[in-house]
Amino acid sequence: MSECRGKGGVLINRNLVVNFSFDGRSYSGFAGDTLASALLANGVHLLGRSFKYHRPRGLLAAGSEEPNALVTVVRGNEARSVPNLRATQVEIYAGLVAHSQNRWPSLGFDVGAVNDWLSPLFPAGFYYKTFMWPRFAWHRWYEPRIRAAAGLGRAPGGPDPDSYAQCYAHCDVLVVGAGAGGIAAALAAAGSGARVILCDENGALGGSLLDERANSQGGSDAAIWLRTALTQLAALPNLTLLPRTTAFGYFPHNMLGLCERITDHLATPAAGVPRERLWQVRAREVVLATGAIERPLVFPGNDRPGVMLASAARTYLHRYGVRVGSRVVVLAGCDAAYGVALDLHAGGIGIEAIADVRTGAHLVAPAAIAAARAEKIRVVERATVLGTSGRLRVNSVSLGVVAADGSVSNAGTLPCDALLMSGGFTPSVHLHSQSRGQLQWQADAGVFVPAAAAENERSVGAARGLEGLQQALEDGTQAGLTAAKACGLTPHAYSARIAVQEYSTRGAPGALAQPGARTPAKAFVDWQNDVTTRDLQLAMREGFYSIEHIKRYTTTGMATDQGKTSGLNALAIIAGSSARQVPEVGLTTFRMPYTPVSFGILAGYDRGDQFDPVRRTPMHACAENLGAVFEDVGMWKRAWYFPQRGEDMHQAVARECRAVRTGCGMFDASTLGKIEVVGPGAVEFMNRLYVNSWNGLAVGRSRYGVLLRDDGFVYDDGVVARLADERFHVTTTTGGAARVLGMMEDYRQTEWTDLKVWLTSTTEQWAVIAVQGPRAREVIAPLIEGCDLSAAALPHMAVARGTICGAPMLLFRVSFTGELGFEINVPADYGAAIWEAVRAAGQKYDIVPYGTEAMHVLRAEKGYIIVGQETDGTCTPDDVGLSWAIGKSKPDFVGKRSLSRPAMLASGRKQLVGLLTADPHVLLDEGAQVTATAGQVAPMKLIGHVTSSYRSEALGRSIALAMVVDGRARQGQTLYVPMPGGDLPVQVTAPVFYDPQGARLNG
Amino acid sequence: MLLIHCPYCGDRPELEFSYGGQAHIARPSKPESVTADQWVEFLYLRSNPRGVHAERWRHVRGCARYFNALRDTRTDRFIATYKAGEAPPQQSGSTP
Amino acid sequence: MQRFSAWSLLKQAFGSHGGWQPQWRRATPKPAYDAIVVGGGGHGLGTAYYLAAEHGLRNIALLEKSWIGGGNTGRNTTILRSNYLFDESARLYDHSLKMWRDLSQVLNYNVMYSPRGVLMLAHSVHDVQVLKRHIHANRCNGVDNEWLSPAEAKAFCPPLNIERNIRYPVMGGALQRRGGTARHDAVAWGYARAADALGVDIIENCEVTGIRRDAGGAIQGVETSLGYIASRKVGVVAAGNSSVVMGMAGVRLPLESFPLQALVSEPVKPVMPCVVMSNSIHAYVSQSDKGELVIGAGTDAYTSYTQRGALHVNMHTLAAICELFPAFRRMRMLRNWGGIVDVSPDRSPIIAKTAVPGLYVNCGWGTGGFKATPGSAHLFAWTMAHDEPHPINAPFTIERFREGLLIDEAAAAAVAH
Amino acid sequence: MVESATARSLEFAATRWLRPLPPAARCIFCGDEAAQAALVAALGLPGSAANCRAVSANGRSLLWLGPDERLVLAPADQRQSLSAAIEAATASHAHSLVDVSYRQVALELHGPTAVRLLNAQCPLELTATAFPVGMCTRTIYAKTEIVLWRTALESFHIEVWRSFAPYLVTLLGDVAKESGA
Ligand SMILES: Cc1cc2nc3c(=O)[nH]c(=O)nc-3n(C[C@H](O)[C@H](O)[C@H](O)COP(=O)(O)OP(=O)(O)OC[C@H]3O[C@@H](n4cnc5c(N)ncnc54)[C@H](O)[C@@H]3O)c2cc1C
Ligand SMILES: NC(=O)c1ccc[n+]([C@@H]2O[C@H](COP(=O)([O-])OP(=O)(O)OC[C@H]3O[C@@H](n4cnc5c(N)ncnc54)[C@H](O)[C@@H]3O)[C@@H](O)[C@H]2O)c1
Ligand SMILES: Cc1cc2nc3c(=O)[nH]c(=O)nc-3n(C[C@H](O)[C@H](O)[C@H](O)COP(=O)(O)O)c2cc1C
Ligand SMILES: [Zn+2]
Repeated sequence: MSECRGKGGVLINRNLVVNFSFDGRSYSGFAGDTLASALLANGVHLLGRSFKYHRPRGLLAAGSEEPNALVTVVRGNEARSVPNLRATQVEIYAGLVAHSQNRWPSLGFDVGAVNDWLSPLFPAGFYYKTFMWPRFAWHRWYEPRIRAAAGLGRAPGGPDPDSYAQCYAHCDVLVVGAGAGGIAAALAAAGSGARVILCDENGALGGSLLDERANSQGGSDAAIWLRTALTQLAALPNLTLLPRTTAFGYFPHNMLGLCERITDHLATPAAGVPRERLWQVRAREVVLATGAIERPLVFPGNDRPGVMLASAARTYLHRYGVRVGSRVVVLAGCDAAYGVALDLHAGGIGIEAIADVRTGAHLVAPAAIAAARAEKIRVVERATVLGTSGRLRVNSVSLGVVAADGSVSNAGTLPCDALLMSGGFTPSVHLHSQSRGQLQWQADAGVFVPAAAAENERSVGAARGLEGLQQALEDGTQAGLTAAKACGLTPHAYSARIAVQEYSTRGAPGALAQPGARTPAKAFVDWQNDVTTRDLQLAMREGFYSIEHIKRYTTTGMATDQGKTSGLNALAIIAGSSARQVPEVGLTTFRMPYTPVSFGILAGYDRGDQFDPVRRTPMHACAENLGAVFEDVGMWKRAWYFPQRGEDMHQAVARECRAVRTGCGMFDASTLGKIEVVGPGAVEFMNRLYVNSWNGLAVGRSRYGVLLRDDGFVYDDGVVARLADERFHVTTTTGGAARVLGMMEDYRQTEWTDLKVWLTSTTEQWAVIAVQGPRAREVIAPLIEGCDLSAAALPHMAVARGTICGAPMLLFRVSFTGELGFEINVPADYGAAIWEAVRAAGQKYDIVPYGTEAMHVLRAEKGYIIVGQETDGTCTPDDVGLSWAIGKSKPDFVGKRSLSRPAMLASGRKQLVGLLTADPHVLLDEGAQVTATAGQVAPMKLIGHVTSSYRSEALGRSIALAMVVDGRARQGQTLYVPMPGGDLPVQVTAPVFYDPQGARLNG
Repeated sequence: MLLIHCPYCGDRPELEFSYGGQAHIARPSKPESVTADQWVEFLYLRSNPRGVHAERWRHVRGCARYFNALRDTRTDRFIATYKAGEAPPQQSGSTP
Repeated sequence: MQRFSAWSLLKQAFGSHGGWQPQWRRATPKPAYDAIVVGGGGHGLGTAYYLAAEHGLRNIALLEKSWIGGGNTGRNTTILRSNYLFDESARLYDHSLKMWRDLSQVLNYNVMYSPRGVLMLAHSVHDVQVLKRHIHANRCNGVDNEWLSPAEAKAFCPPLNIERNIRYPVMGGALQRRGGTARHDAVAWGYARAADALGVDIIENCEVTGIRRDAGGAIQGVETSLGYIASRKVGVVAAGNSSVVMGMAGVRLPLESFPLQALVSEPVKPVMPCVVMSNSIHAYVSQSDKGELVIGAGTDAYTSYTQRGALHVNMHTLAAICELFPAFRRMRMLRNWGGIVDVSPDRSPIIAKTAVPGLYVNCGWGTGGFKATPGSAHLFAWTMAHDEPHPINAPFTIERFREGLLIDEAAAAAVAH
Repeated sequence: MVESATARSLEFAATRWLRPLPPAARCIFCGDEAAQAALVAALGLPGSAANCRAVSANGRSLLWLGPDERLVLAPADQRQSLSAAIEAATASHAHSLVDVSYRQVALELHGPTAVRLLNAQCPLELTATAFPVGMCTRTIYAKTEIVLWRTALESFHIEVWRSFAPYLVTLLGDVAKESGA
């Protein structure tokens, strides 16, 4: 370690040396260092390259506001790399590997820096003006090159192996920021009995308290106070302390999002520990003690490595014992800069001069100047910067002096290896503003401060523009007590005192006075996005007036730091150049996140199989054992087909279909939605809801029901059984179960409150085994007791209770295959056992389990629709041939009125038909279109589309269902299905291909 | 995530609720006798105000009840929630 | 209008860019106009431009309550495509997609139309059916759209995860190669500049607060925050605020305004070569020219004008993104924002005359109208100029809801972006 | 065969803090106040359940789910008798009684980490004041609906639809693992 490491440093542990690497070179630092402080300690000032011009950049700041020093940290391999991390926030650990970004071949020599030479060609918005010729060149030539040049780091290179946690939390008072104000607020609130959460984005709590100069005893009063306060905090059972936790978003109704970084600072995180955790905190009251951010000054050459915020230099010195240079020039735009100069001076750093850039005499506190001069520090008043020099690190600054008339005279060039600047401090109002709290312009301080809050929230200390530690303590205390009181608690007196020497942090935002002549040197406003004063002025020259336009045209404030250091300066420059006041220019919107948060915490546990619940039926394992292939239907896994050794899907489905038509098949129908509709109003409820009439449905009988929405379109369907006078068992489609119940509840609770009827979902109560085929009765009969299965006693659509293998059973005589069929409903726990029992009983009839695909083929042969396949939300019952289901005499049902709208009755609607290809071997594509004539070219006149298409085993040929304009009247006609290889002629038929009389059903 | 006051269960997180659209739109009791314009109004026309909105919510992952709310769509602040069937509470003075 | 070109840029570079002129004037309202367009989004600005450029109107005002392009035009994920299902929609959106091709040249403003391909993923048998139906219909309508197997999808978009180990594995996708992205701001500014050059007054910070009608009910003019402005022709293109503005003329619309959010990641070097959309697990992602991943989330459940939405909606989207692109889990969100989308019952727009003589409305674009900007503006200008719809937008009336002639892309495709 | 099937409500290895609860008789009872009063009498409970509260006696519990909706829990061997008894006692009131014994399964989460494990994915405030012993409600845990009932300061009874149970148990396990519970 070099001479850059001085004495002191409250955060580092000099007994623990930590080795790490940056751009392939090894360095060492101390435990407690950030990557920034450790590199500075090693004399490394060049940390990155700028976005657009690839200019060499060093550290501007010491905290989360850092715009320049963005690095990629790689942990092990590319999958664990993270781009664009601020070196100021990366805590070093043994073996840390970091790389600079956006440079090639190296940070020191970057070819991209030619952009800087060509920069006159790349002013703000240049890309809107060029690259338009020839027409396709943008996408083919220019854009790829621009893209390759843009971007900062590289995206991680593989699936992230780490895990991310989430939690919800509630508290009385959430305090954001653990500086003086925040700690005082937390102590006061928690001391009053409030449940408090205190978070700070840094690993070390204390905020500005950590930046105070040590007194002769080796500690500062602030540090002593902090130590006691932290001990008190730790002892409070009702306080949760969250270091390394950024409050990144303020959401409605006092919910805040916090991002806790758990392992990134550790050399070897314990296995299984999540990398980060998302906290969603609902707080009764919020205290924002987020402090203030120092503003840079805008002058030519202000982006060289070594040009730094004054407070950052102080932070590096006091927290890490790191000297940012040995010959320092301080540009003072506020009194606090004197404090920094004096601190550095006391720390043994040579101060070449303090150049006070303020030109209004009343702005400068004589005491500050006197203090500096007492230490023999040269003070240049009414100074300005004419330029700087130094390629990879600043080596001199040329100063000027501004005369009363505004003219600038040269005041010489000072050699320096660090140029510190302070334009004053901007309160961190981000979260307050995100919550939609108002802001107020404080003209004398030149900053926006929080005004009326929109939530139960208040800002304290530097975050609301207060100066001074003691003020922050008192303000925080007061806020903590007020918040506790607002939670209904009795505030418990609390007071804190620290005496320190402080200087005013008030400054005036904006650019430094510039000499009249144009200099080629750029004065940066937004470091990361390479936005200069001239860019802002160009935007205004081009008529961009609104701050929102200027932001977007120049990209100022749009980089990963979101303008933390640049925002107010940009505003001031815009105001100055357009003869407006800053509040007239106005602010752009503060949005979450305060600092970037990883996608991982927001995705959390929704990962892999747990991305969504996997719903399995009670017979899932049985199907798995039989080798089923499953398909996703909603959240359910449904057995799709059951391939036997060597079979493909087509062969398996053909075999399954054959079995059902000739012998017997069994099918897991458990996923169908089931709703029990019970109560004296049940019949009337069903009458009002479904198109069908339910009055005549006897107990023990079922009926196919059709449900519309009030707009008249088919919404769902299913078999409905009447189990008792006042009890219906309604089935729905698998995907429709939840939304049908929701719709029913809507009508029940809000429209038909006159009906005494209640709805209960029983989807999961029952396991349902469909046994279908000519031998179905023979298969199940031996297992069943207590009910007569004969066609006479249990005809098609009859329902009976009984037992099967001793288990209670609800038996439906229904068929979705066109064969003799039963659906055995048993309580879910029995499902697997009964499935196996049926299968065993069916062995002698060669029973075959079939899946959803065979079910689809079988029902299509019969012309039964599937809601969502034949229908798409634009079909009336008549369109799909279901007019017969409508209870004609009913005065009303949901959707009835809409069916009489003109377009619903007009001819030209698509209707359900069957299609047979001229060549029986040709299988139409589902979704293929239909035309009336052959040989059309696009755009064709389309008159329909194929909704279902299968190879029918029973018919020995392909079949299809289609929705065709006026289809029923076209039966017998030849239509065409235009395919890329030519038109396929098809014949229109009725949609029922198999057993149109339904004789088999009634077997 | 909004915090919504269910008239039956108290303050609950938005995740437990489903939104039910504009409140106080009665389904015509005799739909067959309403005009096309009245029917299209019932089906589709919504006040969609920038300001106070009377709307329905269902505490579907809670007590499962529909209830009504007055919410200011400019701020997402709830002014009141009340049970289905009740009249919206009188708002004092001008809208916030 | 000053020509933009590499040459003019070079020339200006020598003059330190001191010679650039305002891209559009800061106009103040005149007492009366031949036509007024309300709403300075892409659709409104485009309407004003085509009214001037193609229909010879010169005395036109465009009124924007805030700053032009600050509505959904400035908030969207910029996905352009035209592979819609129904013939009416396909014609409408393809009309627009064709116009995107030379919009930069027409406007002399680089709108960065980048036909990088839009890949829509299928995750279930049902998704496959739906997408294939689109592909067939599109082909017959002359709209390109092709099926990719999972492996082909992976080849087209290398970071895509096609492993079987995710909850809803990718079963393939529909690719429209002409689909892609464009620079949202440039669209607004390019139209503004071109319209301004034709004499259109673009008046910002001018909120329409009332609509005046004469005794016969016809449009007389509009009240604004800058005073009354007379005009016999008023076209309202106010997106999320359409209900509010049309309500001033007593016209009720079948619309609800919902928050829709988007977010960007920190910029990185190129990783996403195309646009990927997954309607069934709610993920929309592309990479901008600057390097951010631009990600669209879902709408919030409730109506709102706050231009923000809930965190959990973004969480849901990012979970989906992280499953499809597991390497992005360590990427970081840089900024999130919300827009107000005007959603119609069938998710299709309304571009039409109204019952009020002289009043026209263009709305209901919901979550997917950016892609339609040039086409919609072009057709709406036609409708305003001729006082009757162009054949392409003739089906997109308000009356279709009464008649039951819905163009239900929502029912057919779940979501439309 | 059938007997062993009935016992198989929820299968996972119990841990220090999570155990499957045995099968139970469950039904959903809906009806107005008078019907609810009759129900309470039929169950032999000391009183009816207030909003978001459960009452228990003699191994039977009545959980308030909504103003007119209750969940009745009883030992599994009462499956038949319970329904019959309720139907008999409430016959004169309009009501709905639906057996849901098999629709859902139950588990118990207990111990000092229970609240933390729940709050990982359940957005409710679960302090003893906000969610006291005896409180019950439908709510969510990540993407599944649950009925959450605090039976003791550090013990929660959770009802979940059976097909969602593996998701819930896996998730609770993942959460526990990461927090070292
Ligand atoms: C997050 C998000 C993502 C999206 N993603 C896509 C996408 O990927 N692809 C796609 O095609 N579409 C997308 N969209 C939709 C698309 O952005 C919009 O459909 C489209 O931009 C609408 O353009 P517009 O010009 O009609 O509306 P806007 O741009 O919203 O313009 C309307 C203007 O009217 C002004 N206005 C309102 N009221 C008044 C008044 N009283 N007086 C004067 N002016 C008024 C508003 O200030 C606004 O500027 C997305 C939308 C959002 C919010
Ligand atoms: N008034 C000013 O302009 C000004 C400027 C600089 C320093 N100060 C000094 O600051 C002290 C005031 O103390 P204070 O408590 O108000 O501020 P502080 O700067 O001491 O503390 C603020 C803390 O909040 C943290 N923080 C900020 N945003 C956060 C977020 N979103 N999430 C989590 N943590 C976040 C910061 O890391 C910091 O630790 C006094 O010593 C005062 O002299 C004042
Ligand atoms: C396609 C697209 C890309 C964007 N990229 C960025 C970006 O790189 N940085 C940024 O700060 N904001 C970016 N934004 C967001 C804008 O800053 C802003 O949030 C958005 O236009 C909405 O405006 P508002 O946040 O001011 O309400 C982008 C927006 C869009 C639509
Ligand atoms: Zn409730």
